[in-house]
Amino acid sequence: MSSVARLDVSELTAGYVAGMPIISSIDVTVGVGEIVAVIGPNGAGKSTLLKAIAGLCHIESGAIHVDGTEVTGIRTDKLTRSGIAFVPQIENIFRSMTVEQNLILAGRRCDKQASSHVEKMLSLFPLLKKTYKKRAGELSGGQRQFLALAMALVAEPGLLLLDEPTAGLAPIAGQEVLSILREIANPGVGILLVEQNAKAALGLADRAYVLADGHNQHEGEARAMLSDPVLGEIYLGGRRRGDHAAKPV
Amino acid sequence: MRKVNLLSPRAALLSLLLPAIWISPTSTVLAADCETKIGAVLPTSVDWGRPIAETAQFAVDLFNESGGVKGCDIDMVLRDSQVDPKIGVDAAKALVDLDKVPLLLGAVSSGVSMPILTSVTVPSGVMQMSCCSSSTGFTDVAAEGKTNGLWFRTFATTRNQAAVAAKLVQDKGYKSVGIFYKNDDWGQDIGKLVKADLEKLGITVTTSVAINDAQPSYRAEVTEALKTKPEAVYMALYPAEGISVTREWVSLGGTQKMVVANSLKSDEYRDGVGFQYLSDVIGHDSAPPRTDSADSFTAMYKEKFDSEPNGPGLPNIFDAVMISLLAMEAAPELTGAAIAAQVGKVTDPSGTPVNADAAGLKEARALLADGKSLSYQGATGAVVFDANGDVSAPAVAWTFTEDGTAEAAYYPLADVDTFIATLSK
Amino acid sequence: MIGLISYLTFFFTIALILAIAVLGLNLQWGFTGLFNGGVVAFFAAGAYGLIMLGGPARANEFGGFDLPYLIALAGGVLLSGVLALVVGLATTRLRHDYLAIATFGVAIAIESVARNAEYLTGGAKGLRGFERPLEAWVGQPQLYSFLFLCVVIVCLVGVYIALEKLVDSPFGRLLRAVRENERAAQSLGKSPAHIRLTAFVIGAMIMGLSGGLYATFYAFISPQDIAPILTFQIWAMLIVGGSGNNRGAILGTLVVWGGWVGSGWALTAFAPASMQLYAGSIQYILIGCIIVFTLLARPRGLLPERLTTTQYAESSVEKR
Amino acid sequence: MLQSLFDGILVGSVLALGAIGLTLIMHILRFANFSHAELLSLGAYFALTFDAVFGAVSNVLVQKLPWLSVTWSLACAVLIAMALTGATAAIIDLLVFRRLRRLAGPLTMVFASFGVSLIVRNVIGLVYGLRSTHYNNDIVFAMMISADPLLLVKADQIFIMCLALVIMVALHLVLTRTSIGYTLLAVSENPTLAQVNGINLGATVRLAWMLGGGLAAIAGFCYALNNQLSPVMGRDLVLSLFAAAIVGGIGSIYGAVLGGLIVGLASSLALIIIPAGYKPAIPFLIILATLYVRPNGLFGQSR
Repeated sequence: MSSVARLDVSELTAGYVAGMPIISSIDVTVGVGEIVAVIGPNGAGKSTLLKAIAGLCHIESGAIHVDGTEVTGIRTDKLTRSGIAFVPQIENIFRSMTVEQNLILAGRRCDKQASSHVEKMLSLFPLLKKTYKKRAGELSGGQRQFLALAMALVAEPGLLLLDEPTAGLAPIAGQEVLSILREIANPGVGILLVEQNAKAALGLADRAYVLADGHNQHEGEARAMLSDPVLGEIYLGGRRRGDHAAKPV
Repeated sequence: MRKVNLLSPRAALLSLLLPAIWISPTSTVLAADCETKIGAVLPTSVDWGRPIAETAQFAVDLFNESGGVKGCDIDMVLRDSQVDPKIGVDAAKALVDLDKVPLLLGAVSSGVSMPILTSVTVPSGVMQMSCCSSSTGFTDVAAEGKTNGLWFRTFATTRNQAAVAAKLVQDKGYKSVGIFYKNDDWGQDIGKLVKADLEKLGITVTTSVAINDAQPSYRAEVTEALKTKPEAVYMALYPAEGISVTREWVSLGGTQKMVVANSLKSDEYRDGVGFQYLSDVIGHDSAPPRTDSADSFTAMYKEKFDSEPNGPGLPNIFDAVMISLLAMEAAPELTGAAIAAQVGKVTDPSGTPVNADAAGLKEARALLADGKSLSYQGATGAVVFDANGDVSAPAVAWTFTEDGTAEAAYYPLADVDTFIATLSK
Repeated sequence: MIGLISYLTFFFTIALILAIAVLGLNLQWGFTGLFNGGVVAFFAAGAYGLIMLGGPARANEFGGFDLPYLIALAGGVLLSGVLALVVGLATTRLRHDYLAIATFGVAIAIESVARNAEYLTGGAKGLRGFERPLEAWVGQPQLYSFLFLCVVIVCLVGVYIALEKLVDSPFGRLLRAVRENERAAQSLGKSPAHIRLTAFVIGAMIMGLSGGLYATFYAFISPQDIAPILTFQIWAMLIVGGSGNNRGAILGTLVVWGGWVGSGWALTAFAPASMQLYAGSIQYILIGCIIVFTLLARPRGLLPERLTTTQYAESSVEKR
Repeated sequence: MLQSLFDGILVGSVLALGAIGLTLIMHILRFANFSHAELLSLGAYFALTFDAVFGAVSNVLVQKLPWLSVTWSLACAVLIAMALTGATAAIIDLLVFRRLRRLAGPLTMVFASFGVSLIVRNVIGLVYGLRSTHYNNDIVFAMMISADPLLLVKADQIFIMCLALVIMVALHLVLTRTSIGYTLLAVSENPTLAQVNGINLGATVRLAWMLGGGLAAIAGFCYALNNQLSPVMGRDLVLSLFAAAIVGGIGSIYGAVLGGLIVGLASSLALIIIPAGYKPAIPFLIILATLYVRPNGLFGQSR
């Protein structure tokens, strides 16, 4: 890990309405080329954390640094033009536009010639080549997820924020999406990944954070967590219980 | 001629001054020591309504200059009716209850005047005089004895006007006529009457087209009428839609032979359509009196507004104000019933004729002080009300001129009545 | 003082009659999410229905059955309900803007009929000659106005209590379920179409009651009373007051109606005489400002619907 | 019949022109903006004012364009009016709608737009007076294309029809082929995702208002050229414009044009079968029928 992290979130308290934080005092770091997973029960504030980093939430206190530069409170569009990509969980593509239009629009974020990047994405996601002129709304779930990833990557971000990329996908498609992440993470892209499917996420990630009730609960090496009996029982085991069961961690 | 209509400095100033009203509430200050309030509910936010209100204020000012009512200046409290019955009735109610006016002028539309009459003025014993409400419903209400004699209107009944319209068509020798009428109570009424009268005269009515107001385009209506190829058209419209319909009609090659109702006797209509297309237009109206006062009234009006008193309801509102104020002067006390009781005295056909100018008003005061009755000679004629508060007036035919209108013929009341009698045979 | 009381009696009579219609709209929009752009159609059905059934016979015209007042009023309300049923069957499956314009069209059609079908509705001159119930018996006009206000208050309170009970009932929860998420409601085994239609008809009948009271008060109705501006006024009252909250609906009615007519009074009282001729236009500008500023200050209405804020905020962000 | 058909198309062209701007704003900003029609009035009056200014400045500009009743000064004035109306729309957004967009639902914005339209309409009435007026007081006579069946057409109207078509095609190309168009479409579909993709929301919204205002100005000018200017012209047009936009399907440019033509044709042909008094109801009955068959309009998509 290099000295300056891709992402450094410290003491972050944020929510949707001023005075009503959903997450409080969260600390998260993502190193260069590192894949970090955030897991936790429903309503733990995982998605809120990503949205807060992407500038879509009201930040009460704390700081966010990207590549050593403070970006706290910066407008989303400026953030995403300076090397952060965020893939929301749902509605992450423009359904009324074609695949081509989606990619060109996303590519406009970087000042460089967008078309060469689009070409690169097509080679990375050959599926999209076939559907290039189709409306994105007509794509299958897996294809949409690939398109969303391609849109995030087309501007060559240094940091990728993914909100449950496998949600709603068939298991095979979900596996495919996750395996592609490994490929793209190599060149130094930092990935912060929120996943409901904790087992798969931990299998892929380098490190992981466990969130519950808007707080940091646990942090560690992903592999170690996979074998942690307590965590295993709560998140990974067959005896998955309701959300409330997660509280006493 | 190109008409340049830049932002007028007065209006610009006015909009700048707007906020100032709220900082400094200044009530009206007039010359006389005392003030008597009367109420007016008129649609000042509507194109044809604002001139009516202007004329009402002009008549009040004229009356004040000549000495006011019982030595007190009249303060006309003016409210906008927004042509919405709810709003108009509320305004009337506030005027009657909060400003304690004994006399209410208005409204213009029958649909507003009627609920004001039944739910405000009659229950509160306030006299109501409308310039322009034409619905036959008022005659019915009065005939049922439900107005307590508090209701008057200076709008000559549509019956006479329709007959004169038919007579004009006949005199012009037109054999077939298309009718455009405004789709409101007045328009439906006069449209129907004119159609019936023309048919009795053996003149073909090729079509009778309702014109709804506030439509984006009247092209379809005009086309429909055009198809029936009438020799002439009769228009019972207000200036706003009248201009649209006429321009559309003329541009599609429709005949420029037109007979129009008194509502189109307006500068707005003449300027809006363009005089060059209106040379073959003849209109009907209730007649001004055959006296000098008519000229002096017109002259006064011209001096004040730089235009002739042409426009729907302008002479009518002028007379409504003047007759009401004279009745107030004559009344022993300022209650609605007392004032209403004097209306007959100031419009007595056998009384001394007085004109509606400064000298005339002075003379009127003297005569009233002596307990004599007057025959008010106003802008719409020697107005006489019947038991139901309705007026019949003699009629004129008029034409447009370069800068106004000119009288073409005069029809005394007796002639009109005879003509109507021949129609109903 | 007597004048002030007399005026306030009048003011509240009209305002509270309108408040009844606003409550009806609140059931449709506030609780069920039906964007009814034709409020005035159902108001008109109630008003015309009442006078046609309860008024005296007119020569060569339909109607004028001279029925007892309460039967005539109920007939008007029923007419609104039937109209709503017919309109609702055709339109309630439409969403928002589309439903609004479709119902608006119905209102325009009704106004056209009122204006043109003289045989049925008296045409542009309107319908008159309706005897107000017990007026002759009471005699004194001021007292009658006051008693009439009491009747309106009783109607308003009755409608208010009935609606509060309704929205707290299981059916009320279904309404909100339909509003928030049609599919969820469907999964509960209820037909959203049926629920929407029921709410639409009940709301329209409440508007019909409002129209009936209005026509009773003036003993007159004409096409001018059912211009589209009334739909706008009633909507503005609901939005300013806070949709989804019945008390907000009533408060909104008083605020908007008070502002609407109060601005006219204030102009005559405070504006200089030279400006009186322009007062009509200025009054409209003031009304516009009142609406805009109230909404800017309280975007969810004066008394918003009682929802937990987090839910609202989250769902609204999610929706974007 | 032929004449009615043509009338419908020509009247419909003006409606189409106005509906394009309306549908764009409704689509991108996601609320039914009732004050859009007042932007038509505003644009028409701006053109009137600058026409007088240019006319006074230069004699050359008073010449008429070939065939049309439009002078060069008026044509220039329209361009300025488009810019000014667009700017006014953006300013109104800044003052009113921007705050509501953040804090309230679309219905609140609809009623705020009602309030705004009351203000704009009556300010115009105060400044310019309530009377109607014309760019040119001379009546343009229709040319007789054919005597039997009768067919009369004005050159101005043909021009307006062509203008509507040109604007329709141009706008469609901009939206589907240029990155500015993608930006507008993206914001209309999903503002958050648009921001995530580096789109400046504020700037795009301003752009949408400029575009909508400009289109409104040109539509207002065309209407006034054919009919008249009056402070209430927007009020008279607003329902037909909404009808056109909704029949076509909100957000569809082609739909708006088709919707405009349908509404124009409907109110023109309707008089053949029903009395003119019922005419105001016709466009809406057409809408009812259309929505009964296609609940999202002809070209609309469900959201």
